[in-house]
Amino acid sequence: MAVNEQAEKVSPLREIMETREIELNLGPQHPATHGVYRALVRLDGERVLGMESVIGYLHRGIEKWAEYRTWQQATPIFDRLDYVGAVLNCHGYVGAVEKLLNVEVPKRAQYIRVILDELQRIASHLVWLGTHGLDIGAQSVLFYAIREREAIMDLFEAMLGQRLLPNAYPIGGVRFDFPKGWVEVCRQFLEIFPKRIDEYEGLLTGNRIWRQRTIGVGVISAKDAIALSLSGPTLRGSGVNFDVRKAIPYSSYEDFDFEIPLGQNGDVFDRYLCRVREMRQSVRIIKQALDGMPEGELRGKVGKIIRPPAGEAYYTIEAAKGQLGFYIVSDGSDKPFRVHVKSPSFVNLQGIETMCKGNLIADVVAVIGSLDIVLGEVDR
Amino acid sequence: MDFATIMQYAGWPLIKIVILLIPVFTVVAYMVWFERRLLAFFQSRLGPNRVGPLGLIQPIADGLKLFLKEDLVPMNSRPFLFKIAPIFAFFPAFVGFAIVSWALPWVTPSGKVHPFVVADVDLGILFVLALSSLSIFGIILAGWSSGSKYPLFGSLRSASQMLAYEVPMTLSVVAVVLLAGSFRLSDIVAAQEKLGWYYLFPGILAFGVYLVSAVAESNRVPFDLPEGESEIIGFHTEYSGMRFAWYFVGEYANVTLISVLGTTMFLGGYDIPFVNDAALYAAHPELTSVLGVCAFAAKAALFAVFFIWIRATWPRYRYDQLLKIGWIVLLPIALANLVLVALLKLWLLR
Amino acid sequence: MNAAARFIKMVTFWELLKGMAITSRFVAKPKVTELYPDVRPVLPYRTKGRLHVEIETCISCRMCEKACPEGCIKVFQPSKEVFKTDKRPVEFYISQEHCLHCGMCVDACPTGSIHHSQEFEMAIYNPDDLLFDKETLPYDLDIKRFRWNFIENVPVKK
Amino acid sequence: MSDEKEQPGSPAAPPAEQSPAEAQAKPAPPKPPAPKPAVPAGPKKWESTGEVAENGATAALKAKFGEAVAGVKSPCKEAVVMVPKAKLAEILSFLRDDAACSMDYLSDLTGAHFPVNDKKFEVAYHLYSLAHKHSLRVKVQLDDGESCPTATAVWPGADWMEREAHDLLGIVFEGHPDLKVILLPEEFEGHPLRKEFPLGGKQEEMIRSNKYGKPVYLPEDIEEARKIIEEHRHGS
Repeated sequence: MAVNEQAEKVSPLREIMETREIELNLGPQHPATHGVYRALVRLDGERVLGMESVIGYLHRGIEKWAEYRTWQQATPIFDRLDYVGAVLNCHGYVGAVEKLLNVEVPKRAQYIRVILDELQRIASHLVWLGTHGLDIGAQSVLFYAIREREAIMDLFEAMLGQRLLPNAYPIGGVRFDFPKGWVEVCRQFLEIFPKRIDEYEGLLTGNRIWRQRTIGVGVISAKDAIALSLSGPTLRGSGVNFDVRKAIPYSSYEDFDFEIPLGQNGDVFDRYLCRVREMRQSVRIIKQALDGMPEGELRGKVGKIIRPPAGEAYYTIEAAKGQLGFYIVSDGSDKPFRVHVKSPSFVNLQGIETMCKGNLIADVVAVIGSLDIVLGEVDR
Repeated sequence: MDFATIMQYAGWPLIKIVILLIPVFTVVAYMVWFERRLLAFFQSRLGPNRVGPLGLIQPIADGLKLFLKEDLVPMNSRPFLFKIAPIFAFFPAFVGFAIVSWALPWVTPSGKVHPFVVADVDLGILFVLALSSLSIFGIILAGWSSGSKYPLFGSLRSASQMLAYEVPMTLSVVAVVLLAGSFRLSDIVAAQEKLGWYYLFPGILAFGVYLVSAVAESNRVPFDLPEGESEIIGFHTEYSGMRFAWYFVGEYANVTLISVLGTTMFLGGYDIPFVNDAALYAAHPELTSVLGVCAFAAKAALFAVFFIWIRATWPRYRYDQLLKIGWIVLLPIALANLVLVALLKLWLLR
Repeated sequence: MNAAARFIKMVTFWELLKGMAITSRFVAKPKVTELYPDVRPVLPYRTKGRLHVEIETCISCRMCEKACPEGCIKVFQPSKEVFKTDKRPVEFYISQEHCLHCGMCVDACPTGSIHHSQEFEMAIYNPDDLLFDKETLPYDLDIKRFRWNFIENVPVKK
Repeated sequence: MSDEKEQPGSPAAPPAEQSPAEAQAKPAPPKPPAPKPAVPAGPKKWESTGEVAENGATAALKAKFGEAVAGVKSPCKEAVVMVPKAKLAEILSFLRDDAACSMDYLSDLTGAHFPVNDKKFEVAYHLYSLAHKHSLRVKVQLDDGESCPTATAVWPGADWMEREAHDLLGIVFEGHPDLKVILLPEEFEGHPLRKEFPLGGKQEEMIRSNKYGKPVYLPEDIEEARKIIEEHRHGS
């Protein structure tokens, strides 16, 4: 494990005054832990000497649960993994089953999936932005972000019937086409949204307090980030160009022209910038998908009962938090034999110790916010 | 002792105190409502709007709810200190209002002068500064006696924060005292009127320093570290019910007091802008007093709006950065400003 | 020049004031708060609310029961003799308590008898009231009905 | 009345659902290729179907380790290799360091329990190369009670993933710095993702809770079901 040099920096007063370390229990009920995450922090005054993560408070046994359902029945439960990015989870599972079945998803369905995925990514990043801002004390960003997220949730409700956990895709395609007028409302939103991002950035990016709180805090080097298997904006904030949408294209992502924002220093500020810029790229992708929407079928040829061939498949997508992977094992029956979720939040949370060592207790809060963890996904 | 003496030394002050406390309590309670409402407006929301018209009964409902809540005393705490700690946070903020001069004195037809102030102390400002230092005890005691780590962190942060910001604040006040030549608040207002300028302009640096330290003193964003609700929950983590309410009310009383003092020192207090007060006072003394109080309230409300505005906008500083700003930025500025103001006083405003 | 501009911006708190200008923009604008119980939300047609079953068209095929991931639907078929002429179920239970509102049953239904309504206020005092049977499942015909499988284009709110 | 399986109303109903116990004892997949006649009757082994896929990494592995590395069939053309446990650590560090492989990114690490196989556990490493953009799944088979060498020395990110596999499947990773529970409570007994671990509640029947929060199961018989429903209606 890479050790931060700062961790060795102990206050010189300690030797003279014989001070003691404090062990502070951050969580599981703590406003900044974004759920029921618990961190045992060892402190020298306010400086973090080390920390240990305790997770599992929200473990619901989703993987076991899925083994007792048929392949289709298992879809809605994976929405509950990352409950602020439900559509993406659904895409991950459904994509894995399709990969195992060798089903070709129609092009139009793929495009619709891209649009909904990117909308969900924006929604997820908005929740992150609001809560991260609130952690560092900027209140208004939360409400502005939630306001825009509501617009996306309304779009979901009109399209999929539910706002938060819509059970978006069936195996083989998408359920419905856009309702009448949906595309116009979506385009309207896409017009307004970049201006809203400018507002958030006006409140945060240039703000000297925000910069002082985030620049140089929670640094993780590219080498450490790769070694710790971090993914998503947390990895890209350190300057590693790895985005599943580009690296292992799925669902027609190769058709779209977009950039992957990269950071340089791997600190909280870079991760913040990565995500904010990613939202702009998502808008770009949705616009291209709406413009180039092909005609055609919505669902591939999938029977009412699915019996994939015995074997395994590992399918990864770029979820809002990072690389979301589904490792599914089939024994040829109509039920999954084993479903394993590689959840980005779980893996990203490993990096927190490296990031927090040597920083102050207030920085722990900033780092947790910048990792964008959702405990439903961490604990599964 | 005859009745008149008793009235002079005990009766009138008590009546004045009661007359003062009722509006001050109301203002403090509605300060909460005002803050929540305005904050919501900044954030594109409506804020409390269900209890009564425009949510105006909300403070009463909140107070009632807190009053009816169970008073919890944690097992690890020092019960006696834990119980009396809120008093230290609550009283200094209210006592400070005693020296504030609210309007020009009211002269009765019989020729008796009634100043609009409970106690027109010579060293009024020093008295307030001393009191505001006292309120730190409430926080330290709360943190220490709670027997829990989060309140301890909160109170330790608060103590060093108070230390760091008390000094620049005092220095900025000294600049005003230097300009006015008196510690008495009514004298400061009178001096500003005489000068024809509010001290905002000659003392712009002092005003800036006062503003920043006032925000820090009243533990508000961006310096709300003792509470810092998303990192350490604050020195009042373990408090509930009425004892929590005392801290809450004390905090808002503090904000009100700081706004009021800032108004007096930098915005001319009860001086009505763009009007020759002395001439108006000679013609209509009652009208001038009423208008003066209104002007005072309006100016103080400006302060309050500013506090809420920055709360809506800015993130929170970190502990070490806050101390750095206090000692490295504000203190030198306040000292330099003192020299500047002294020179100004010597050459220009003699 | 650049450094000077940056210095001026630093001393005048430029970016902090810019942030304050952004927040002040919203004070006079219309608010986004929805005054829910007073102002009813306009739900789109696809809203997945409480499940409703049209018992008259149901053919008791039990597809919904098989599709349900939570097993919260239970259909009782009539006896063989009756089934030849009358395919309607004898009993139809839905436990809304466990419903995920995922829409799998609606997907599976061959006749479109089971579908979501727009009823979303299901908070009740007695959990038993969330068990719906043949009498309580059919909706009031006044409620605007919607069936996923058959409606292609529906208007969106806004 | 209770026998619904023969009713014409259920056209596409799947064949009789297997209870968890049955599924575990007899997962017998209806595979199109007929099993070898030499295999004696009994529970069939789990085996992947499809064809063996190759990429740069598997080629380099085969060149270095030869026979020890066996390609595994995959229905969706993923590059999968099965390696012996003894050589796992060596192969993993080779995969990371070799220029042709350069598998510097451990995407996922997990296991699966196959109660019918000879070797009951499989651990799968999903590797990805950021430089060459190819991925590979490395699998290793373990017996019940056998431990697996840790990958934390190669990829520190394997730390929590191995703890999770240990927690849920009971696979012991030898040399792991801190192999303790991560998702489950500390006093939890058993490993939930093993096939013999039961899932609470019956899934085939309607579940609802009575007012005490306990699940109530509806039987197939309608009269009994009605009685239970009535009882709970009026009982509350």
